Amino acid sequence: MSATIKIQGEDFDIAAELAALAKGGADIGAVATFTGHVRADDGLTALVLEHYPAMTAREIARHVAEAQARWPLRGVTILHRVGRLAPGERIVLVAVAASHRGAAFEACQFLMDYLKVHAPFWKQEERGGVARWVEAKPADADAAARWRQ
Amino acid sequence: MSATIKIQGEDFDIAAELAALAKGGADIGAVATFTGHVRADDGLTALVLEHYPAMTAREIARHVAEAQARWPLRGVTILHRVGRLAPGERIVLVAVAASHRGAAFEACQFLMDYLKVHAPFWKQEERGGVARWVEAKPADADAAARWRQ
Amino acid sequence: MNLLYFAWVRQKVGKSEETLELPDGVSTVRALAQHLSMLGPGYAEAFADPGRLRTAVNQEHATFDTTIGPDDEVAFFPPVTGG
Amino acid sequence: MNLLYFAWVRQKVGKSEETLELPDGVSTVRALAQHLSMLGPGYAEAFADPGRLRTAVNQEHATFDTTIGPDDEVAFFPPVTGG
Repeated sequence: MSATIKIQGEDFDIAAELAALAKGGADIGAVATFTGHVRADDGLTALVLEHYPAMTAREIARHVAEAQARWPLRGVTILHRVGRLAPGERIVLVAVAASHRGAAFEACQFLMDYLKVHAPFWKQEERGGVARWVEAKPADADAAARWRQ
Repeated sequence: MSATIKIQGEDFDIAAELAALAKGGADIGAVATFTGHVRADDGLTALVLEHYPAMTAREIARHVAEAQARWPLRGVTILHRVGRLAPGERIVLVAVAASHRGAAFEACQFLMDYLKVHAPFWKQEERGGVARWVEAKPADADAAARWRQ
Repeated sequence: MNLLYFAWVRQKVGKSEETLELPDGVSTVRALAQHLSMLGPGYAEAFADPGRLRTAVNQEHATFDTTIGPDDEVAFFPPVTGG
Repeated sequence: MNLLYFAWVRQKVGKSEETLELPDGVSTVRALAQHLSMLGPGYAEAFADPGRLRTAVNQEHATFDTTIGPDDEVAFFPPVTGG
């Protein structure tokens, strides 16, 4: 199985990423993807993301390995942006290729749920001149916990 | 909510479709997509899809309306190809935009499950000179039925 | 009425579409299928096992018990396999 | 040892990274956090409520009970909010 993990400031070319993922083999029948976008909630003007570089790629690779152990996957691409993002910009891409759609959908959700509560990224919201750190949501912890049941 | 439904022979530009979908509003935070690909199972050389044009768009629009009633969605794009497709080609795209990822993921799966058992498409597999109609899978009926529970 | 056939039903019947006067005494999809099964060997083969067939009346999924009239569009096909 | 701070922990401490000799008697993340909280007002504020902090030892999620040694990399940060 191919795994591509990238942390970058610049936006990504989703068509190119999916084309690379689909090259993973003739038995790919299903690709599930998720993209997260910056919402313009309550007059948000920018989102600034920082991360722990030495830990991020390791932590995501660990989640990919777990997804691979749980589902028969043909390829995974995870792209996460850092730095300053404007409303409407994409933050994250998770794409999972498999033979059948059940595995692709479930692994894609699993990886998003795990990213949300384990990957070392932190978001700061800016509204005009005011900056505020985003607080972790209990709902995200719940979403990740359901994969342990 | 925007809804785009296209039935076409030619391939689609997934980046352009997702860019159009993301224009649906500043409160889009999550886009879940699914693409189906032709697998080269057991030496398959082509997949030929036919459909019931007068019924297809109506039937899919009905599913989109049901998804919209069940989840707070910001936009749906469904693209389904017909005609002759080679292994590796894309068959279908379902993309769902919402504020939050739970709704986007669930509605995307719901729409795929419904397409599989309700949309009037029929697939014929070709292997060398031999053509065979694909049989409906009980697993697909089960996947659609779980949304009724 | 307008009749449509898809996939192997179309192949067995030998056509994708035809118009037909609603036969006397036919008021359900089931009765129509029985009538069609007597129109020739291709029809006989296509309609031999109604359990393998699905139907739509006026572009909506229907059952063999669905009532039909002279201006309806009725389609016969195997279970769908798209997506 | 190498210490890293992220998000508001970094802002309160006033730096993102520093090196420190493992203090005598400190063998867990909890003891290290207590030690750090006494290094100045920024540290005191950052480490005032350990319940709001998370930690990683050598780039892996850890708890305040995790044992640490002189060559470890220890990070302190609030609950993550990526994705």
